[in-house]
This record gives sequence, C-alpha cells and structure tokens, in this order.
Amino acid sequence: MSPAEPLVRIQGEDFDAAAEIARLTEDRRGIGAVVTFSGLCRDEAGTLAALEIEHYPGMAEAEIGRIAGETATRWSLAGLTVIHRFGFIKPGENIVLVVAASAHRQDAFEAASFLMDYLKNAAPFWKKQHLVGGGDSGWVEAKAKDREALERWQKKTK
Amino acid sequence: MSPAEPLVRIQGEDFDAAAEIARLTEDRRGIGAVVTFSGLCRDEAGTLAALEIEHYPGMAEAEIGRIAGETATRWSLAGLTVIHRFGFIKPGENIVLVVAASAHRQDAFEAASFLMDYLKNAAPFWKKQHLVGGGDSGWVEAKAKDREALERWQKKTK
Amino acid sequence: MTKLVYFAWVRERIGKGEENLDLAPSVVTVSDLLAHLKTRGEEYEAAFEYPEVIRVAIDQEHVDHDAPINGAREIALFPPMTGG
Amino acid sequence: MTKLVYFAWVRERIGKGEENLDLAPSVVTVSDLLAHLKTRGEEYEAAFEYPEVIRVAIDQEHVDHDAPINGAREIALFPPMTGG
Repeated sequence: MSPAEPLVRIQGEDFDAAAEIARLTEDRRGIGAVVTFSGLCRDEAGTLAALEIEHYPGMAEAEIGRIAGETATRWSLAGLTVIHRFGFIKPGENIVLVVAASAHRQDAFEAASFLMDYLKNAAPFWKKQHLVGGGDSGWVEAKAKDREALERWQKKTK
Repeated sequence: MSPAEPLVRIQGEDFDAAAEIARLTEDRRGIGAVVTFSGLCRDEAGTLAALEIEHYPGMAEAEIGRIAGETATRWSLAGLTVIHRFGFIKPGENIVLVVAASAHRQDAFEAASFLMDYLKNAAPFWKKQHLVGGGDSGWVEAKAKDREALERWQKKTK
Repeated sequence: MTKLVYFAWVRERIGKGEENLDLAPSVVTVSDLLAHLKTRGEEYEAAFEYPEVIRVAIDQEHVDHDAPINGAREIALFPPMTGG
Repeated sequence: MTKLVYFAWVRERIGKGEENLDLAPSVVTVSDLLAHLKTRGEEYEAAFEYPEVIRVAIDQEHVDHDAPINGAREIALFPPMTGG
C-alpha cells in the first residue's frame, strides 16, 4: 500500500466526519480498516456552557503535521487525517477528528490511539471552561493519566 | 453515565456509519469520545471480485449481543453499536461497523478494539473469496495472529 | 432426533446445510459425534478428516469437544470462524 | 529584539499575548529567561511563580528549560497543553 500523506487541518469551523472518511477511502480498494476518533465537548453534568480552545497558530499546524508524519511512518497506513478546532465550542459539538485507514485493523487502531495521546499532551492547544450562568472555571489542567498514556508508546517496540 | 444498551444488527444490506454515529451521540452531552471502526472488503491487489459472507442465523445475533453486553460491562460506555453484514460484498464495500461512545477516549478505543478482535475469532461468520475472472480461492482461513489479538484481552487485568 | 447444521466448507463437503439424525446412546460427547459422522460416507469423511479443527455449538453456544451432547436440540459443526 | 509570545493563563496573568524584548547577554538559557521575566513586575511574578510548570517553544519547537535561547526569533511560554 502506498504510504499515506497525512492531511492536517486546524480550523475554527466544524467538520464532517463522514465526508472526511469518504475522502480517505473512496477509490482505495486496498483499505480493509478505518478507525475514526471523534472528540466531542462534554457538558460536564450540565455545568459547562462552552469550551474556549486557544492554540498557537503556526506551531499547532507544524507540530501536528510532524507527529502525523511520524505516525504514518510507524504504522502501515493508507490514509491519515487530523482536524483540530479552536475557538468557542459548545457541549455536543466536535473538537477533534482523527481518521486512520489501513489494510489491517491493528495499524489503524494503534495509529489513531497514538495520535490522540499525542494531541492531548504535546499539541499547543489549551482549553478554558466557561460555565452555565456566566463566569469560568479556569483553564483545564493537564492530567498525569494523559502523560502516562503517551509514555506507553515510547516503551512499545512495535 | 448511564450504561449502554448495545445495538446489534446482522444484515445483508449496507449501513451508513455517519447515521449510526449520529444515532449514538445525539442529545448525549456527556460523550467526549467516539471511536468508529469500519471494516471494508479489500480487493486483494485486484484479484478479488467479491467476498461471500456466510453466517449462522440466530447464533450470530446472540453471540455478538452477548459479547457486546460484556464489552459494555467491562468498559464505561455511553453507547455501543455493532453491525455485521452477510452475503456478497464487493471490494470497497462495508463489512462491519463498531461504534463505541464514552466520556473518555481510552474506554472507547479499547472497547472497539476488543469487539473487533472478538468478531474476527468467535462470531459465527465465514468468508469465501470469489475471484476476478470466475471461480473462487476457497474459504478464508482463521489466522493465528487474530487468535493472539483476542487472547491479549484475557491477560489484561484492566 | 437431533438437528445437525453445517456451515462453510463443512456444509459444502457434506453437500447439505442441515439434517436430522437419530443418535445412538453410545454417542455421548461432541468427539463421539464427530467420530460417528466420519463413518457416514466419503462426504462426511472429507468434512471431518481433521476433527480437531472443527468448531461446535450446541443450541447456539460454543462448546469444547468433550462436551456432552445429551439433550441437544441443535448441534452446529463448522470451521474456525472468520468474521469481522 | 526577541519576540515573546504567551498563551492561556500565562497570557492572561501577564495581560498581553506578545511583546518584543531586548535580552541581556547574561540571559543564556530558557531558565535564565524565566528568572529574568519574574523580575519584571507582579503580573510576571504571577505568571512565572512556578517556573517548572512552564512549557517553552523556541521558534515553534518544544525545548527544555536548559536549552540556549541564543538566536531565537520567537520564544513561546505557556502552561502544559490540553488539546484533543
């Protein structure tokens, strides 16, 4: 299978997961597995009005492009798409999309999972929580659990 | 999050992944992660005309329902959908869909990956390869690799 | 009478998808059944040449070859599964 | 002149998203820069109270605190990232 040239987009507007999956798979008859991760804004038990997502323009594109390229080298992929939104996002709305297409399911699952662990830890985005009824509860703190999730890929010999 | 009541369908007709994702997520504002696996028929480098998928009616539904229920117990899920087709399927067409929705990405990734490993090994389906130019290359043999993929879940303590 | 159902190349080799059989009381386990079926003609011999690869479900639940078949309404015999 | 850019609560505490600074030759590493910035007033003190948590990128690449800043066009200072 020809190696994937990753598609990376950082954008304010919403995306259409189905259209992105179709773009990656149409007329590619060697693809047997497509894993799609959609990250959505949770309402935090009804307390959240919106997430404000700040990013580092330029670096966000460059960093995600770099790690998407690394992902496409480490796993055998026929296609790879990463879209990350910024700005104000309401509960139920899309934040991030990863689509990994491969001949075999393990490559697609691992590539998508690795990319998400990376995005959580090392892509220059920050989230602020705006509350129902006004005000905010500050910036979301990075979690040790997410750091550990990323580190497990460094241990794997694959 | 309320536990998921899995949706299982065994059918000859095609499915719409986007519609299934929408069904699982709409009006569910606690969902932060949706992992979708689409299994497609590969063309095997242009040699394959179609896959013929045979199943054990009744048992296929019961077995997948049972393991989907086990998956929804083992991981924290807000929704879980499994659709498996039977009959003649051409390269590029859908074979199987798993959608797992959760508050957090690791549950969704692991649940979808586990379900696929199970479907490969223990769901009563069999595939016959029909070749371009007529004839067939017999029934697809079960792979040791798939068996090992399923066994790794039995070792995990989670 | 016990209903036997066959899938994939087991079905193709035997030449039918199902049949009803009266099983002798000496056929106690799945292994006994596989050994018995092998004596029913060359189609069955071809289907059960390597009985150890045959997977079995009794009343739609997977069982091992040492499982008793006593009381089974439907016994399915098939190759290793390849779904997904 | 070196361009400094700030994000998230670092930006909010300092009260601006970017500024250009002339850095003294004694400011050699990222750590030196953080220590220097802390002396620039209470907004900076608040932003860099715990310098060890601050993440840094030089010309849009992640660096450690012992990295030299010599020749940097743009240095970004920000909290741990929470994308995805």
